[in-house]
Amino acid sequence: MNAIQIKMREVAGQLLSLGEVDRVIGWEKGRFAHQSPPAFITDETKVERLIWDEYCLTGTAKYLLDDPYRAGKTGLFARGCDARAINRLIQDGQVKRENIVIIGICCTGMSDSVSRQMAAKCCDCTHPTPVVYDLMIGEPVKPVAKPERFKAVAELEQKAAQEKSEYWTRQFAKCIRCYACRNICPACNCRECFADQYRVGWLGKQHHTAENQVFGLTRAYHIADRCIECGECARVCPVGIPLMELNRKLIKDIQQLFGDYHAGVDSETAPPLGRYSLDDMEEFM
Amino acid sequence: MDIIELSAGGTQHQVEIARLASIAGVELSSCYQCGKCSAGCPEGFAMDESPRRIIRLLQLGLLSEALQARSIWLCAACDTCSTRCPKGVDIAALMETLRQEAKRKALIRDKNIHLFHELFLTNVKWFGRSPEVILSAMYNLMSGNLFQDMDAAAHLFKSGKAHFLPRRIKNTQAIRQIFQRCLEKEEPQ
Amino acid sequence: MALMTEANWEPKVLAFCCNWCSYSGADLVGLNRMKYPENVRIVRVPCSARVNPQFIIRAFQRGADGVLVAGCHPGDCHYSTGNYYTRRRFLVMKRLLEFIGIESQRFQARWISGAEAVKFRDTVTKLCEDIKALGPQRKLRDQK
Amino acid sequence: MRRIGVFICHCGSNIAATVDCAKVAEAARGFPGVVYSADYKYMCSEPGQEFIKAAIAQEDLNAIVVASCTPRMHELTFRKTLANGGLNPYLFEMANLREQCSWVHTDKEKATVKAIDLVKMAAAKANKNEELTSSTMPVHKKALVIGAGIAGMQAALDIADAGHQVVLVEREPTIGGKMPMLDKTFPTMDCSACISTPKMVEVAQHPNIELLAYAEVTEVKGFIGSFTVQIRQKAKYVDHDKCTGCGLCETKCPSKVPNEYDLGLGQRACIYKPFAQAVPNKPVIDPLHCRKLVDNKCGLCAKVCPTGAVNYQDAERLFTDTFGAIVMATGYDLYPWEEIYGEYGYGRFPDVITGLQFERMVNASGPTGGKLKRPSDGQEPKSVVFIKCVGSREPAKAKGYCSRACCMYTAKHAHQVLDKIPDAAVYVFYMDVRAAGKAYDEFYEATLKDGAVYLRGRVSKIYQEGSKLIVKGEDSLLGRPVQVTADLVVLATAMIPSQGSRELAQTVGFLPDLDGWYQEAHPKLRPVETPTAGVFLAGACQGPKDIPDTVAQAGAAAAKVCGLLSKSQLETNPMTARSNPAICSGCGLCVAVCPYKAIQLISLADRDRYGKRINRTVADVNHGLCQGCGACTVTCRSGAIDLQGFKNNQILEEVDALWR
Amino acid sequence: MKYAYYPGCSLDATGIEYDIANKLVARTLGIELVEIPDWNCCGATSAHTTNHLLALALPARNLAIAEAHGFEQVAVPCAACFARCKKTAAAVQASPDLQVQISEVIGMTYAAKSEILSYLDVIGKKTGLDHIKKHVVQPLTGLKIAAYYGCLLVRPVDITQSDDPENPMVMDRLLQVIGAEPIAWDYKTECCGASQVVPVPQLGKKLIHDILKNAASYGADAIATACPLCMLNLDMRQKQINAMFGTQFHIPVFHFTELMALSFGYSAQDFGLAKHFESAESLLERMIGGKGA
Repeated sequence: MNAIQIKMREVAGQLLSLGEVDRVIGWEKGRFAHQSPPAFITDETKVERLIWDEYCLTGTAKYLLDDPYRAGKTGLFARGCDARAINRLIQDGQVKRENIVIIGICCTGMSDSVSRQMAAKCCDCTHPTPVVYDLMIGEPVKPVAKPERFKAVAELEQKAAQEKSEYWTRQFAKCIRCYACRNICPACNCRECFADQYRVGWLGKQHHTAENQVFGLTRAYHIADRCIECGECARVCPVGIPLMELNRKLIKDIQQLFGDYHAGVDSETAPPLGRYSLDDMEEFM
Repeated sequence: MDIIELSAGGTQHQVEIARLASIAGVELSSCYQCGKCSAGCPEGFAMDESPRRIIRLLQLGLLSEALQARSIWLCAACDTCSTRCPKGVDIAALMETLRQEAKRKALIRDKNIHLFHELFLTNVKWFGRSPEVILSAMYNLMSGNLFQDMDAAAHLFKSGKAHFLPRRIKNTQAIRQIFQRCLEKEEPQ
Repeated sequence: MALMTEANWEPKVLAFCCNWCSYSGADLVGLNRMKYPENVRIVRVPCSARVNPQFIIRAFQRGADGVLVAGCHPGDCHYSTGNYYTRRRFLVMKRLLEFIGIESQRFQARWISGAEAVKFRDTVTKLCEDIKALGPQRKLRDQK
Repeated sequence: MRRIGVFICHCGSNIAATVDCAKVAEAARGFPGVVYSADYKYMCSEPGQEFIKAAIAQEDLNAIVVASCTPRMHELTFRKTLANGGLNPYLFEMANLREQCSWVHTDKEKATVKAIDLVKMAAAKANKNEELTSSTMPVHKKALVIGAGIAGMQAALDIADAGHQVVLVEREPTIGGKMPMLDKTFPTMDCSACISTPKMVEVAQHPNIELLAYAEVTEVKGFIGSFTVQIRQKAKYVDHDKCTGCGLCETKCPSKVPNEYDLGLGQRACIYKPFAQAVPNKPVIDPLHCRKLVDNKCGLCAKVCPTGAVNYQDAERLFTDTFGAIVMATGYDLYPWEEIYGEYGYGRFPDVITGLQFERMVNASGPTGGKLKRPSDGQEPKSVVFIKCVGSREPAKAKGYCSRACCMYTAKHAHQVLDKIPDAAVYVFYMDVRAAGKAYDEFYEATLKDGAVYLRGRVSKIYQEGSKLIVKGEDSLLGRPVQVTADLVVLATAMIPSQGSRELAQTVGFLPDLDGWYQEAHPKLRPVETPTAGVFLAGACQGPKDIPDTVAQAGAAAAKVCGLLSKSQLETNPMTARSNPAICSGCGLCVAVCPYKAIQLISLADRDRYGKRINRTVADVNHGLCQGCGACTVTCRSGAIDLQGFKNNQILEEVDALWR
Repeated sequence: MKYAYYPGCSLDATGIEYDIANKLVARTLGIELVEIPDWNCCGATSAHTTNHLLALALPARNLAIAEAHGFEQVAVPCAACFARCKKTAAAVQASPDLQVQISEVIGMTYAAKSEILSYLDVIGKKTGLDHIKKHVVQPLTGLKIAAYYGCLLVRPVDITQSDDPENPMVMDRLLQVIGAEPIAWDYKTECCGASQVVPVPQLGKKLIHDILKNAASYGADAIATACPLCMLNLDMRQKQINAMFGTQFHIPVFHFTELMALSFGYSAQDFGLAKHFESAESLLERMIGGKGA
């Protein structure tokens, strides 16, 4: 029973018993040892279900959208990525800061449920300590610059057009359009996703590589300047499409083109594609 | 002055004129005959056809008149006209191209100028350099004005500005090769 | 459409032109009777900021061999700030398209004012020539 | 069910010459939704429009596609036709077969294939077009005229006479512009001051005109019907209410500086009126040279001023007002020939002057009291050379266009020299004499009769020899180089847009052309309007012209403004953005990109998925402010906000149609 | 700074004093001039009058030799050679297949990489005026000089990269630095006819007469040139022109480097002032107290 887990239960119990919040979202042990799915606890007596181990991989923030107009506050256990996700939802007007009690946890990285090694998304994590919280468990750590996380993107960029095309065609050929990537992504908070709309002409419903690619590219472009690099989309993709490579390509370009911007680190600065500067780089003269 | 029949056989010249104009990099139609080139030409006063009229002749397809004008020989290639032309027409390049074409067609309108340049090049071909004394001596001899610039000869030799013996370069073979390769493409019509 | 054999294949290039500048620049090309290849199809939009980068992905997927997005010069936009957003959006989308393997010449964005007929003609002509050289665009295409 | 009628226009032979219209019409019959197609010689003509109305009735059409010229030309015409035919004017689409197909291609077979594609695109969009109705927006019955030269004054007077309020802004201390600087005007040689100063006074006294001299427009927001404009009036340091214009201060001011109005030929004090008949006829203080303002000495003018009007602490004033229409009348400047004409001496020779400097000298109220003098030694010139097209018709290093007025004013100058100095010799180096106005050529003939020697050829070089100027040219009619020894050389320099006009265009929100002249909406059909609705052009700001054309254009612009201001409501463009609350998640990203601040988030009463009553935020578009640019539609990921008339599905249909 | 030095045929004969003065000034200012070994004639007017390719090939050989010896910059004192070398370099840079053709014709590879500068540019632009000012020992105060550039140094502008085709100031600024008084006259860039005066003497001499007349009308004590052929025409033919036009011109003509040598304190004997036709003794006597004579 590690210290964080004890603290989690204690805090959750207090919050629930005092009626500060009427539900708490954390993690609990799943059926298998390598599974710690999210836990939704409303009764202070059930706080023992809360656990903190190396498999608390799932993001907690997006579950706030299940019932956005719910009365009462929600206690949310938030690691570094979840805190940025909360900022994302606040900035997109989907949740109100005052409805959440954020219990920050200084995360030290989770393990991949298959390889049992440090999960890819955690190796690349730059903000392990939550950037927004009401109370904090664990020792805060300064954000870490990790330029090597763009290495895969840089390598792919050098390849010839034909090679790049084959690579992505092969990846998107696997896509089964389960939309897990969209469902888990905190930046994907539209009421009705373009992929679900009928006869607008964005996307064919046919399930073949070309339409898959249009879906993948369109979604990547939608979250280009809002992706918080939580890495969940790539993790949850049942067929293992390297979606984070697409997102990182866009993030790298946006940082190079419009200056250093980390989505979700604060809820004030607007995403770069929603604003402009008179001396933006000029390539179209 | 006989009437110029513009439509007769004009086209044949047009093709030839277009070729010459493209060698000189000149768009004949952009010249609106403003005369600024003729006005500024240092040799203009001595020309039978001012630079503007040479272009006018070409615009109207009168290639032979242009090639027989003395102007294209008098042109000193000083580029005043091309620099000042309001339409950016490179008249100097056109004059040069016409002069080369006239030489090719053996239309020598000024014997002395032709003679001077031929002698100059012959010297360069053999010595690799241009020996000024030999050049002026040969020119005076062959042009018939034996005593031209003789007044300056004494001082030139006394002050060492002239010497009889021509300075020859070592690799004259390379120079002859250049002449041979450049002029062999040249089949005089 | 007649079956296009490789030899007489004619590319089809889509051009999104903003109504105030590049569309009227295209008209001016016509007014001056200048010529450019027949492969271009122009879609009129009120402002280059109306062109959603998703239209480009969609165009390539439906069969476009090349796409041009043309707008007013920054500072001249009829809606004052429209093309500032266009510039950012297509600086990013241009790189994304190259990243997934679409040759860089196939997608062009250009600022063309209502008076720059020559620039419009030259941009479009060069675009068609480049694409003729590249051959048909088969990436992102439905696997028919 | 969509029943589309497709009409292919021949446009005489403009389209039919390179596009097989019958074949296109025939192919159009096969497009989805098309139930009728035909081709006709002139769709935009009266019979053409009747043809459409008849087809609507007979074939029960509910959408129309016209494949003809650019929609920028006749979209409005055909929309009216649909309205007259009982159809909503927005169930309509055009295919541009002329400017973007027949005129730009030569191969008929390929052009026809392209034409079919263009019609297929238009039909696909027409399939999705929806009925739209325009609403109205208010028109502020007030006009702003920028620039108070003859163009601005005339426009302001005409608008004011029609009963509308006008604000006339002029950045110089006096109105009048270039015209009062001149001595005589062609072709009637009546005195320029006599016909311009009365107009200046009329403007100053007109009840409907508020004159803001010494002021500049700094910011323009909004659009036709309601432009909110900020005007900055520079500090005058003289209270024009107290000042009686007695001019005592001007006589006492010790520091003299070159008078810009006299183009360096005359001097003025630091508290000055540019010229005697200036309007407003009260001085301003030049802050850069006045000793009091620069290093706090002197102060003589304040001492002598009988009404105590001088105020050294005066500050600039800001005005803000709302206008229904704006007229640009910013005029022209002369090309800075000294910067590029090395062959004429780069301005080193004092006796080489411009036409305006000549005008200032021969002007009775000018620095030389109407006497023509050589700036170098003040002598009366006996031999005067005029050179035309200096900087004009010269794409290599200056301007490619013809400046239109120089042929006539140079003929006038020649006439004036021969008139004032009987034994003078006058030479005019020219390339052409363009005297196309009424009584213009007769005027030129008269100048020839006076004895002006016209030499056909451009001058290649001017140089000094002793006190004379040697002018080298060629008389290309004779074909011989010629040379003139001149006492005075007057250059007819090119006209260029007035300084700062490009920045002003960006402030007001329309485009200059490549040379910087203001771009008219259509050179033939809409010469006094700009593509930006509500902004009109008058005078030389639109391109070089002389006074008769300028006054005519000013009247035309005024007529257009009166047409606009006579309405109290303006039909708005219905093609604005509209947000669908069902899809909108209230993220607010669209609010930030709207240039007109037309979108705000509002609270919407709704029920959540469990049926509970809730209030959620959604975007809402103010159709009065929205100008239909569509920037918001791209920031909206879910496509909740869409642009009517250019909806996502409509544009995507056009894209798909090409490869269906 | 190290330059490949291409003297040209004139500096080997009628322009010998120009060559001497150039080297003297170079030594004083610490500029290293290395003569291009076995250089050949650039063909001047005669080549480009006869054949386009020949006119490019002759200068190309010299430039190719300079490039082979690793020179990045070539100093060319004669205006005619300068113009021909510049045209060749520009033509070769503009078209790769001409580069191949020229290399074939001259039997060496010529890549047109090195920068070609007139000697006036080397001194007036590259060396810097304050560096020159340091060496001025005996400023030529009071000497009113007409700086004559001729045509090939300044036109065509895009080839010669001259500062101004109508009113260049490089030499004027140089003359100011060495204490002289350059005058603003009008025939700065009018052509002197160059070799034209040999086959068509009346025409050539008219041109030279006009230049002298304009300089005289501005009260020039002397004329400075930066081209051996202009020097020859203006200096050697003043007597012929006085005879032909009945004028009394006796205007000493200098190479600009000779004036610089004087200002650096050298005396006339140290360089070829005595070789001039129009003697400058009386002028120098008056100006700098006989030290220079």
